[in-house]
Amino acid sequence: MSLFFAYVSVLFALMSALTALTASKQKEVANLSRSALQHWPALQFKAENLFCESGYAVRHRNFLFILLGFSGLFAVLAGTTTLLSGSITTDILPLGLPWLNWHIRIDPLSGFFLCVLGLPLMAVSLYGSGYVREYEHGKHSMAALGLFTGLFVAGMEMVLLADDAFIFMIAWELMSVASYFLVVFQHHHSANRHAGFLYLLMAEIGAIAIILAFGVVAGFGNGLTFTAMRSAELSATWASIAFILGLIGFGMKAGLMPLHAWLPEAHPVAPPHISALMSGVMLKIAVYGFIRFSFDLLNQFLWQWGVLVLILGCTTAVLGILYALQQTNLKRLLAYSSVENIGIIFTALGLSLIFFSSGMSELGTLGLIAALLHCLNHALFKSLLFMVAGIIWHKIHDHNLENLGGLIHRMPKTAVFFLVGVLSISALPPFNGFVSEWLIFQTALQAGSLDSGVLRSLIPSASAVLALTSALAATCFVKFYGVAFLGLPRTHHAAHANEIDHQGMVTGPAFLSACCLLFGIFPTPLINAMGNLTQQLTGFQLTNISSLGWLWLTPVSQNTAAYAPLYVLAGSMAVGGLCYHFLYRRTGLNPRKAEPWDCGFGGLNAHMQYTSGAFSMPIRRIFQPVFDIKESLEVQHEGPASTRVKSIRYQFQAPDPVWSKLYDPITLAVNRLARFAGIIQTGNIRTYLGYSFFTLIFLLWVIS
Amino acid sequence: MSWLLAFLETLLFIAAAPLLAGWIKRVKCRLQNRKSPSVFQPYRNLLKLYDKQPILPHPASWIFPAAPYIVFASTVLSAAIVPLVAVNLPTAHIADMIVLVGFFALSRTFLVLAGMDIGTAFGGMGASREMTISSLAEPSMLMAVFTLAMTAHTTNLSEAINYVHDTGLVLRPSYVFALGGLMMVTVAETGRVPVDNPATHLELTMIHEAMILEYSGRWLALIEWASQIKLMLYGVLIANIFFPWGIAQDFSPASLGLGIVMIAIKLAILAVILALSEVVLAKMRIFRVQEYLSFAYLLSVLGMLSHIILEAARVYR
Amino acid sequence: MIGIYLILFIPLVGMSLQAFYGATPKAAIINLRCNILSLISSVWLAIDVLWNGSLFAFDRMFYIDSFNVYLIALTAFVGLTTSIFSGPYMQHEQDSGRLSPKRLKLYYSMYQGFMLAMYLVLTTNNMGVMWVAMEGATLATVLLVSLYRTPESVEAAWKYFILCGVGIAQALFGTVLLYFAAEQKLGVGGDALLWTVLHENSSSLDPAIVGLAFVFLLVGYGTKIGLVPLHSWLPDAHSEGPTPMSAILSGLLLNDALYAVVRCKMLVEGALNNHLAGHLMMGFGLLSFLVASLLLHRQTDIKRLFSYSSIEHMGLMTFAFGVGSPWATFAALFHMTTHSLTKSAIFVTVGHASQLAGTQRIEKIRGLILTQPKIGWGLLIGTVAIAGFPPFGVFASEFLVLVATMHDYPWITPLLLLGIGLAFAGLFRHIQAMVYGEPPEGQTPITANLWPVILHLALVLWLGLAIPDFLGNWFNQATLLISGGLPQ
Amino acid sequence: MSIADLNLYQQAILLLAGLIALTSFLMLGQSRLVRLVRVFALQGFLLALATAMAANVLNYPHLYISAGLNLLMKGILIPMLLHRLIRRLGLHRVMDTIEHPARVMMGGATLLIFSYYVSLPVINHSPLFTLNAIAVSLAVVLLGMLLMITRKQAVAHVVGFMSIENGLFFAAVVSTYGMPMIVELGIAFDVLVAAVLFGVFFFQINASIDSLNVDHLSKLSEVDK
Repeated sequence: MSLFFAYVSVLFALMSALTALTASKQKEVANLSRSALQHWPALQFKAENLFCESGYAVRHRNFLFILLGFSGLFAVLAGTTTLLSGSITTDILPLGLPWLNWHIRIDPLSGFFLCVLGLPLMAVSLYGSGYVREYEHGKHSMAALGLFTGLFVAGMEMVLLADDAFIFMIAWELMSVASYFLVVFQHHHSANRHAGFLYLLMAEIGAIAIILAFGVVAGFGNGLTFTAMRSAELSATWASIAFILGLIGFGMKAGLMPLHAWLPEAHPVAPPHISALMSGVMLKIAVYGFIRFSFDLLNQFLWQWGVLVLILGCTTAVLGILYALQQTNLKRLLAYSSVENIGIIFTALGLSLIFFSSGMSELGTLGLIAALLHCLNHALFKSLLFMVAGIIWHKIHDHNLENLGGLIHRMPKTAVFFLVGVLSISALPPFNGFVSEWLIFQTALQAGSLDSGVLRSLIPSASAVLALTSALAATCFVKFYGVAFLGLPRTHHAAHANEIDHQGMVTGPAFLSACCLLFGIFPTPLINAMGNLTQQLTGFQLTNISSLGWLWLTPVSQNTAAYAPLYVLAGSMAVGGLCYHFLYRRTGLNPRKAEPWDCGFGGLNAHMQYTSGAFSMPIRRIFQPVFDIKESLEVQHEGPASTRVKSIRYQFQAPDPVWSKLYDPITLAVNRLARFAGIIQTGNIRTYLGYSFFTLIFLLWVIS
Repeated sequence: MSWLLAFLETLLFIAAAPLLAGWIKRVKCRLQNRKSPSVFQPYRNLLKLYDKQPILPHPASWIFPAAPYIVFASTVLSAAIVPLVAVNLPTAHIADMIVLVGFFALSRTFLVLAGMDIGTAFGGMGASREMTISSLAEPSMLMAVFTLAMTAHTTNLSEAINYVHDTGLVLRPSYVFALGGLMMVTVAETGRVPVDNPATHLELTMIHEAMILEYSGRWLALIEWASQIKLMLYGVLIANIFFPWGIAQDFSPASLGLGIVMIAIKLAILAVILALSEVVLAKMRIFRVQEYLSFAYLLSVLGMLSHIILEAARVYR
Repeated sequence: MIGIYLILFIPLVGMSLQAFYGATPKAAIINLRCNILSLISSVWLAIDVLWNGSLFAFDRMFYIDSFNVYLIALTAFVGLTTSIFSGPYMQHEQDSGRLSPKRLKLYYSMYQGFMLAMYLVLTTNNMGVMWVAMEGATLATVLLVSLYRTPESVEAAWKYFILCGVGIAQALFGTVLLYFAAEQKLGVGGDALLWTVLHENSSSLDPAIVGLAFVFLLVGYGTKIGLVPLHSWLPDAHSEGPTPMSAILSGLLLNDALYAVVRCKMLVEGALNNHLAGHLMMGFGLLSFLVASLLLHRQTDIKRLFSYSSIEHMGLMTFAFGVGSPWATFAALFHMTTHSLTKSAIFVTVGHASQLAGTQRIEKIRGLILTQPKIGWGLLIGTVAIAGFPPFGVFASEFLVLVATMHDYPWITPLLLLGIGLAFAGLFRHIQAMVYGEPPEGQTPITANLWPVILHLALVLWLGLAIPDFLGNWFNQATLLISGGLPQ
Repeated sequence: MSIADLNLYQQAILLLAGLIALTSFLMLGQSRLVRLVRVFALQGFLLALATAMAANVLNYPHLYISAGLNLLMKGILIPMLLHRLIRRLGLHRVMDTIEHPARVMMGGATLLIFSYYVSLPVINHSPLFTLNAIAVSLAVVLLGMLLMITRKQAVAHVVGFMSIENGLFFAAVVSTYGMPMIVELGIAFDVLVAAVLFGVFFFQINASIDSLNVDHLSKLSEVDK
């Protein structure tokens, strides 16, 4: 049943891709429908005004996104039915190599990630049709945008359904190529082209690493299907080689620290509804790949793997958020925060690997559930944040944080959605971000029961780094919200922005904000639903997760830790309501509008506010060695002996140091190597004859 | 019945907070041989502010008037969770220490947003410094919680207190370090002297005050009250976790009475220590706070390591 | 049986017809019809082989088995689609004054001569005749390379002629040695050079002589494949010759040379018990794969760029045949098909792109997608396909080669990883600059018939997603023949 | 199998093999094109003679045809063609001196020894007495290639190419009883077409760089552009 839903969702995505091709072909479609429907005049009449000239573009665009929405809906349906029933259905499609047809399988793990894919996809489909109007009169073809969006979604869904290495890789790279074309959609900017090239190059190298990882496991198993791979017995060294290759491949796609350089380049340049999908969902597909490979296919765990993943996760998290803090471009900030959240997810996975390797499967399962929950939460609030960034661009056409300000007065609805997004990503209690981060801390806190002293000291320091990350995340997003939405508008555009008129662009973010709040308040039913997943994947189920009733969350046991989100919300609402009632009713004094006090200075203007650079200056000073900051101050003097200062211009850049330490040296080495190899093509025929002659002599010498 | 008792305890908690602030003020003035205002002066300030008409600055959005209520609500809720007089109250199961840190983060976030809402330089400066200090303080806070969780095998406050109470007076080096770390973090979080001067309005030095510069009337009262509750919260945390003796284990009136008396004495002693430190130390430059907090972090890490090396006594299998 | 004669007879007739009507506009149509007829006869031949297995003809002078039948069909198909493309292309070249009618006649007659030589190489059973056909193919194409009479094209043609001449001479020496080794065992008589005879009793041949012969054959035909130390003629010949010719040269002639080497390897495999032949081919293949992918970064001429990409892919195929396991062999056979389809499609778009931009220099070709979307997207998707991205066919073969090498020679896989990454980077950094961006002013779309490109890419896409079963069991039979085992 | 107990004809063939190797060496040293073509014609003539002798010794009639064909092609037709071309292009006075002839000669000698060393396993396996001539034929091929590498004139390259063909033909005659007829004809036809094409190319090269010096033909180079 669930496999049927999954197939329908993939078909909807492909249909939306194909119908996109008819974007600019209104006349052909019209007379095609006219000729096809002669016998049914009623239908013909209906088709006539459907495909008539005027509203064709708008209807076509909405139809595309409705198809995508249905694809998301069916994905969620497929996911929930598999999760709840815990059933595993497999199928073989007659495509692929003669002896290796496509094996399809849907199990609770892929079901869960289908939900992670479906929810944001539904929101994006509502939002997208509104936003895409912006590209209507641009010079880039809408057909390409629609086609590759459909392929991108279909690719992601097929990755989740793949059950052998061949179809997995096809779907995986279809996803990469389709998203490459979306990143390079507005290819008249050179930044887009550069980002696209880097993105596809790293996707290619990552994919090859994954193929090699599958190759190792398939080498010991007796085939390329996942079932054959599961039965492969690998020696510890070969399993570690496969694991490291898998970590490189999937880590590159997810954005782990040294291999993340493409993410802050590619996400900002893609259209916002696409970067919402890329950031929210595609990174989770990479996490799904990693979990499928290391938890499902390699059926052995070594603690060294867990420590490696833990350290990588922590460094990614803390460096990701530190770089996010220094960004002034909205979408680059969100892209870096995706790197940070991926770091958090991999930290949780590292913890669970450590626990599994030392035999404590109960805690390992808790760590895994924490990681999966954080995947879902991040997919929700990151898509929400990207969509709001898209709205800001749509209204103000400016991504620079320094030029915004005071948007809350002119865009109240967007401000509320963004506030919900900010509160959930900063992991504050009533929202979903807090639940998953709290679970990760609970897993870390159980480190005491490990027996190796090294791990028992490593895990607390890692979780201290995590605490620092979540605090810095709160700083970063409070700065984002404060500078963008509060205070006085810093530019003319910001001053004259107006609220979103398109219905879809409001319902999309609203749906996601509701999901964030809902999963924040009722996490226990969600975790119970994941019971089948962990039972099937690791053989364990969190039994006493709801020992105090479904309103409470007690991960390990009743008295180690408990959290009742509903009580928290109800309590704070009650106290707030009581205070408001007593204070307001009793005095009856409603507030008087006046000039802000500002210690008596008065005469406020927008330039006196704290800019985003100023806000993050203390952090930049404290964590100085981590960045390579380029600051420049130009002061123009004038007047006698140039004493008076005419204008001061302060320039500040925080490039990602990974470029100067890792990527530039590699490109330099490749160019030097290529120049060295170029020498053999001298152009002189006698040297070429010499090559052939000496090869012959050398081979003859080798032979005899 | 236990729910009623929990409610009453929370009310007691809220009511006693200004008293603690007044008591600290009195001890400080006495140390600086100044004549101190009466211990109940904070109550009078709050009452006076309630009757004043609040001023709403022009550029403020809905966040400005809503922030005080959210800050006050989350602080009151965290007060409900921390066991003041008795343990095993039903509210103690609503959340554990990490959720407590989450509440503090929630209230701090809304305070910062309110500070930036007006668009004045001071609001932004206060917000930026507050967030920086709190993000540096959080790792050491969590490390202290970690040390506790490792020994008591729980992060639930009342369970931890029960554990420490039942094992009697055991001199644990990890607890000593954790206590030191927690005290330094308390000073940073509640904005006391070495990190931030609560009393001053000198533009360049204030952090907490800068954010609530624009508040007036009942909003200012709520925020002042919330910060006093927060100060008392930290005091109660330190007192009950590290010195839980005398806390009521059951709900009999006798043990409750003893509990109240013991907690009052402990808080008074802590207030004297805090006042002493405020009088002796001067406010540090903002970029010296980072060494201060890294020292706090070092203490907590030492606490955790000493637990693993010295106390765990786990023999290698 | 008749299919073989037909497939050889039609190009012969075509060549003679073109000799008379070559200059007239009818020449393109004749060329098209000849290719259609040869495609039909090759399909007929294929069905013939499909039903009753491999067959002989003309007292065992010609021999068709599962290995070369699909290559013949592929040659005929690519020959047809390229002739569709070359009609308007050559017309455009003639109108723009770069070609005189007399040279057009030479072009069309040599086109059919070239097809004849390739069919002969594929169908013949006699190693000597195979050598003669290969030499014939070189002679036919050498005049085509210098068609435009520019100094560069003359220089390229001269180098192509001398280098391939010397290379092929070494192959003749190898054939002589092979014939000598066979004659010792099988006695005097015409059939000592027949491949089938040699293959049956290859185990009884004297290993020393056969090893020596294989070295000469590998160096000889290796020059024609373009393996690295011997590759220098290939970029010049491809970039200076007319585009249809380089499409066929790149798509088909390299395959035939590799076909010849694999035929020799099958003989040698029987004679020598050690893996000498396989290791030699792996060495050459890997060297050319890495060096070519490095050289991609330095190219400034678009056709030279894709000729290096051909060298790189031929290197990968030689390496795969060298590995010799069923998976690798299946992958190499499959790669031959998909590579020729994709590469000829790319050369068609490259031809139109250079006509559109008026030059072959990469930095002067800009904004293709915006001026003529069909050409721009064709080139982009072709490059994505050749770079080895699924769902196109090239990915499937690269996937199998990687898995096979990881299974047999795991320490080589990092080199393969490096090579594929370098090749992709080298190719894409040029293509991306050409396809995207603002078009230079005055760039007007040209009349381009892109049906061959769409047809080829659709075929490669279909092959990538699902290999049809008749093609699938051809590959399996050929793999069984070459590597002695079925991939499972 | 010493030379003494071979009959007269067989000794003659081995002598001719030695002479052919000598002609290859001579060609290496020539600096004038006209004399180079004459030595090549001599080599062709000697080759035809050796083939005829072999046909007589192995009493294998169809070798006579290929000997005649070879004489016609390599002995007369191609040298005449080359002479006419040299005179038409006015190259008969051009001096194509080699930079250091001594080193080239030493190279030639080592090549001869190397080819003998390589073809050792082939020789001591077979009864056919003419087999040790294989080493000579391999040497002729390698010397032909060396000639092409060391010379700058395109005509010299053609002569080198043709002498490689001679070496191959000699190998075929010596090691086997001559290639099957169809292959012989094919090879002869290819060599003829190649010769004609060389002529065509000479004129094209002369038209494009108005000299036949090969070093001027290096526009298509990619070195550190």
